[in-house]
Amino acid sequence: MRAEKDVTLLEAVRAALFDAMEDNDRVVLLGQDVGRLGGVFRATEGLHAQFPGRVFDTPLAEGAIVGSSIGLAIGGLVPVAEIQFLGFLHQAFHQVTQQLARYRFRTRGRFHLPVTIRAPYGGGLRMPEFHPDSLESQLANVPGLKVVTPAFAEDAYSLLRAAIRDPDPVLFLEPQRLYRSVRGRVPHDGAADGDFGARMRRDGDDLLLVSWGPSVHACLAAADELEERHAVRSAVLDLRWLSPLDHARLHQEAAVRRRVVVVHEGVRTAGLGAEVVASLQESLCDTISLPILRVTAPDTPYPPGRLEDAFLPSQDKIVEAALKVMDRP
Amino acid sequence: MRAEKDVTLLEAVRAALFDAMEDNDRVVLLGQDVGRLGGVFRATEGLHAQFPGRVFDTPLAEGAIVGSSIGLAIGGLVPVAEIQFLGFLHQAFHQVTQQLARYRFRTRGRFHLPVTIRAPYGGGLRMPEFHPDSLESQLANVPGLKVVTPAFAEDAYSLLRAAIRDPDPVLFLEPQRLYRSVRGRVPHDGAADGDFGARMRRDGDDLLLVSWGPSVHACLAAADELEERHAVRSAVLDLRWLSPLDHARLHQEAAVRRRVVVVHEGVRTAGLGAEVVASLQESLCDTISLPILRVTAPDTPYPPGRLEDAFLPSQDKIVEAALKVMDRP
Amino acid sequence: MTHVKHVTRDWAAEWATGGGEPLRFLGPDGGLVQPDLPRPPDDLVREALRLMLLSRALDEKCTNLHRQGRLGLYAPVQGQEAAVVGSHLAIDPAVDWLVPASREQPAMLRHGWALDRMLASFLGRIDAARIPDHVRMLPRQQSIAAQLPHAVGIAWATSIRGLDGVTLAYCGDGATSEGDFHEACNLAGVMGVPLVLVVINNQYAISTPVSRQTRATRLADRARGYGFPGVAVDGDDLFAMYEVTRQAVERARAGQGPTMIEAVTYRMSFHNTSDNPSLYRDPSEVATAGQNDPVARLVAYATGAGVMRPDAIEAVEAEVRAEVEAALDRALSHPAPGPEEIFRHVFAD
Amino acid sequence: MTHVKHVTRDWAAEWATGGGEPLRFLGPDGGLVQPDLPRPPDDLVREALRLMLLSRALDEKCTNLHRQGRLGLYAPVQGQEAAVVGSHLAIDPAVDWLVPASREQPAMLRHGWALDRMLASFLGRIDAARIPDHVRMLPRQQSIAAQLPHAVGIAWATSIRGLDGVTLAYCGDGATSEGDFHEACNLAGVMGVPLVLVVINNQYAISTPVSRQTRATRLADRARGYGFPGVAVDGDDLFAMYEVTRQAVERARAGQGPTMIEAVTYRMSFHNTSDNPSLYRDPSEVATAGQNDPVARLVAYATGAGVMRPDAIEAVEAEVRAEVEAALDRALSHPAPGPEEIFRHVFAD
Ligand SMILES: Cc1ncc(C[n+]2csc(CCOP(=O)(O)OP(=O)(O)O)c2C)c(N)n1
Ligand SMILES: Cc1ncc(C[n+]2csc(CCOP(=O)(O)OP(=O)(O)O)c2C)c(N)n1
Ligand SMILES: [Mg+2]
Ligand SMILES: [Mg+2]
Repeated sequence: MRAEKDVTLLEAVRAALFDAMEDNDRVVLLGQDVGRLGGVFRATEGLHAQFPGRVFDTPLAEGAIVGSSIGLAIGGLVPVAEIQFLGFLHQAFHQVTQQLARYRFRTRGRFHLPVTIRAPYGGGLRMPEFHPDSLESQLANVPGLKVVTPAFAEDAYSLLRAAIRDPDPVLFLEPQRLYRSVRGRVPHDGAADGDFGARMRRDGDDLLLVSWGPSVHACLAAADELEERHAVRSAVLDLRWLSPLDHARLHQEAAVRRRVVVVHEGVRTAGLGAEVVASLQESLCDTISLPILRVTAPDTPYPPGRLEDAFLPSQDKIVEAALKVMDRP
Repeated sequence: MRAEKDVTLLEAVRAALFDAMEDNDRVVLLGQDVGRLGGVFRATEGLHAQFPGRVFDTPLAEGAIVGSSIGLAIGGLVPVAEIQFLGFLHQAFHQVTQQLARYRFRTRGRFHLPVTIRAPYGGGLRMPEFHPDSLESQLANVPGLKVVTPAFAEDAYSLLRAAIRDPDPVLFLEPQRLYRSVRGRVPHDGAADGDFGARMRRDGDDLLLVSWGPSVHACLAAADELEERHAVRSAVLDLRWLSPLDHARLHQEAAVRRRVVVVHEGVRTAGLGAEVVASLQESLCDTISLPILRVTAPDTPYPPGRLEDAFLPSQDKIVEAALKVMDRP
Repeated sequence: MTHVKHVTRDWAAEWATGGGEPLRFLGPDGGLVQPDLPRPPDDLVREALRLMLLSRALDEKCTNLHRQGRLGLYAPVQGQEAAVVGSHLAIDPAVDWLVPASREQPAMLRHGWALDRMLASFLGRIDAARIPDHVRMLPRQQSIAAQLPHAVGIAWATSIRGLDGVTLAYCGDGATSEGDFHEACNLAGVMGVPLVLVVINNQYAISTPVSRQTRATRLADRARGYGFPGVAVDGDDLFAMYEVTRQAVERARAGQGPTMIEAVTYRMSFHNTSDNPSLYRDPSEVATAGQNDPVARLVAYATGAGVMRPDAIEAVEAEVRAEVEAALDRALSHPAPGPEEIFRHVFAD
Repeated sequence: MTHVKHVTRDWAAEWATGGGEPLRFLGPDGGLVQPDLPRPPDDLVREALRLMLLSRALDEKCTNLHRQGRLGLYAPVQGQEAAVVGSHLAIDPAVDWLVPASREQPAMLRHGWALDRMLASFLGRIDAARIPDHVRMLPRQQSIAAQLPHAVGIAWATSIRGLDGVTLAYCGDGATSEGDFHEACNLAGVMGVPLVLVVINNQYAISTPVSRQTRATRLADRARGYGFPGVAVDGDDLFAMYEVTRQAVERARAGQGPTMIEAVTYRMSFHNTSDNPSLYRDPSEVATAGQNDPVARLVAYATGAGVMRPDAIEAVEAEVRAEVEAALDRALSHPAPGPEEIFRHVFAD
């Protein structure tokens, strides 16, 4: 897999897992149906046969998946666990917040947990309840966890490699809608540099769209429309690491463009967009144009698939918000 | 208990439970050690004997406490469940977020859940890990839940009565540090009006301190210091209902004073303070003075008791932030 | 409600002292294998067979609709009809509660959810799909095992309020690994609630065989650890499922607490319409399991015992197909929800 | 590491076929009640008694320090010393892992956590309390049952890596109701990991008696539902605890998977220093249980069987008291953490 290759985001995830397992024989995979089936999305396809004794189908118990990953790490392994859908991480939330996030702190560094938890999330596939939920804000509210989400195949590879190499627990959130719809080139070398921090995805002087995961693509589409139809040139910043946040880059890019819209699929209230706003106004209130607007899901439960288009932050809603902030001084 | 009485916040909780049970024989209590012991803080003391067959000690299983409360409500009762400490709500988080919050939506109103979950929370008592955790931001990120927290004995009574009467699920967060340290008069009539929305706790023209739960008292102390030592007159707004937020009142009070500081015990990143900031700058950026500052716990796990003073938002830190915003135009 | 005391053998107790083999009354060839049992009522056979055939017709229709892109994910009942129908026939929808997992369509229909409403739910017509107020049934649950503490709560409420109903809850073999399963069972035992829990052990949780789900020999053995009876039953045997559930319901009604019934059966089809079981199971295994087809077994009994002639059965098959078509028409005539629906029913108005 | 095969009776198997009474070797009066057993090694008795007396001295000291406002909440071991010490003596701290709950002080001490470090932890000297790198032990767990999946993971890692260690984990009777308990046990069974789980059934979870915690007759019955052996033992009987654990450890080392041991004992004191048990339990119950005091029982054996004379035991008591005092001095000399500590060890630097 080391040759540079044109792959889907899903294949990039698989390549990262393969390379990580090849590089470090302490890396093991576990989760529901990750073995013979290769996962419900086939993210782990083939790995069970390629790495005998290192890929484990677990019972249907998220708490045990996260909890035993903690033990596996303490026992000297580097577990990469899959939660079949991020919504079901709540079944294991006590293990995540009370245990995974706190072992280093609690033991003053005696135990640290190089655990990666992978989970598909996000809407657009007409999935039943829970399957499309975006929980990143709740996770970012938990000190001791890192949270990262790729929007491109390249990042799926390099960020997952970085997550697995990280000595601390990382939640790796995979936008399921992008699994097969975005393609990219997997970097030649797994140890790609620059795996941390936010990334600019599109340049533009008038306005900064801040987003992550699946909504980055809605922002890119909105930016095109804004340029073509409204002559507004928007930059798109992909935060990637949601915790810890790359405040420095965020502030830097926002200061240059002055106008900011934040976009995310999670619900509005206490969503991570609020943190982005709070951070920006705190450091840059004399520089940037306010208000910063948020385009988010409304404060309702994720609706049945048929209605999700009304729920998700669409290109239209982003354009509307962008035009509103463009009207400001 | 109907006579107006001078009571502690803890006694006000107990009085509300007593009166609710007396008024409605569908109200039942359940939780760990709530029966014969009367709860680890004695909030339910006596109720087991006063209401035979309506107060239940459960096994040590938070998921089952929340999950069976859902069933009890569907079966026609009005359950008031205690989670021994809010931190342990994460053991039941899947039942809270996926189930309790969504039954009405999922069933298009066929089932609604008049469930109240009470839980002590907050620091200051030198408690072990988990016991003092503030999770309100995560709960406010869950559509379909209401979240409320009293800072005064009067509110403990009237808000708990309102929570139990509410046809939808309410998380009732009890600041444990205030259980025995604040006193007030329980209103004569349980059906006290005005149980919703935020409340002003102190008036002042220069500055608005926004807070809830235990930190309201830190704000009040800071406001006194600000007035006496710095001639800064601060108002203190106690949000009380954290979800849905009383945006109207918040905006109204902020607009008048222009300068705002938000204070909470939860950690900073993705804390509910960020939502307060985001909401205010969105509606009032031309009216109020920015930045709005946040005084919160830092992004670290709750430390051992000996160190909690360094972790909590103290009077000093609030005064410091207030003076900073007073320097702004 | 009648409290007829059926004097008969205590099957749960017999099973507990046996060798762990699931109880069986009706053999794969359609013959009764417990000779001292009274002949099952012919009406029961006819009602059961009709529901089982209806369930098959529904599976077929919904799978086709999914293939045509007209319906989302569908999880078929195929292979589990006797387990679901046999157990549900033992309760009374007028007083008892049904708490399904997500693959108990015939039970939900018999409980009072009209077929067009069920189809409306599969088609995303959420308001048309609303469970009517008088139907004592929870909706299907997408979160594995999460319905079980709800079931315990309902049963507990019944007993606190001194009402009559029994709660019949279902879950899968995979669900038994979740913390919710455990916490619910243990609470049910402590409170002695009128609950009958049917574990549909169809051998798989998606791709995970029950041998990797647990090292327990029989899931029914779990019940002992909660202090109530557990019994394993041949889930492809309508009569055993019915009779064992009936006894459990009787115990629950009499205030004797919960029972766990493990229905040992087989998921004959895919997990759901997005699944490809050939990736993880042998054709030979599927073929062997096919010989236990519960519908074929009951047909063999019905024809062999002279309850129904083959042409009568064919007539029922045609009837249920037509019923599904008619219900589908009605379901499609319900209005599709508009975007404003996402803001309704979050809280009371 | 030695793999001595002790040829002896299989106690777990014998218990499983018995009447459910906990296994007992040593009676309350200090006499052996299983006459065909070999005499327990005198060294074992001496080591155990010393640890048990040390644990008592520590309980006493910490309770006093709490009363004086010098130490936070303390949860005493009193009454459970034989269960904890007997089981822990069966593992080898050099290769085996210890996963405590929150009331296993003597096990943590024997495992290699120095007494002054433990006291430092009670006193909030968090850096001094750090578990040394070579000590294979988790810290105490404040979240009930949450340590159990960690224990399973550690044991599982040992077997994946082909290492030798066995993991000895503890939890309380209350902990057995949590989802974590269930999920951990089931996973341990499926993966066949080298785990010995000792459930310290001290009859209470704070105020909740085990009869309201579960309707199961014996918690050890749960193991069958996970496919591995379970056995109930008189937890006040050092010899039975030691021997049954030793066998379980041997099975685990031989790759034969987990064992669950229920130690039936009694929490003689309060839940912790903020608890008032007189609100929820009868003095008569406590008095009866006091007759089972495991320390008194072992003292009776030791003096009766001529292992130690009463004055030798008194000397040990004086010794352990002095040891606690000395350790306390050292603990207090460790620096108290400064406020900057709250920012350290959140992530790797
Ligand atoms: C809590 C949770 N975890 C994972 C899933 C994904 N999932 C859906 S069905 C299923 C398998 C269920 O197996 P079982 O309980 O045996 O029921 P069956 O599908 O066989 O009827 C899984 C893992 C889920 N829906 N909920
Ligand atoms: C998950 C969780 N829920 C509740 C508590 C509060 N709590 C602390 S100790 C305890 C009782 C524990 O009982 P048991 O497991 O029998 O252990 P014991 O105290 O008897 O040693 C409870 C409920 C907790 N610490 N963790
Ligand atoms: Mg199954
Ligand atoms: Mg206990």
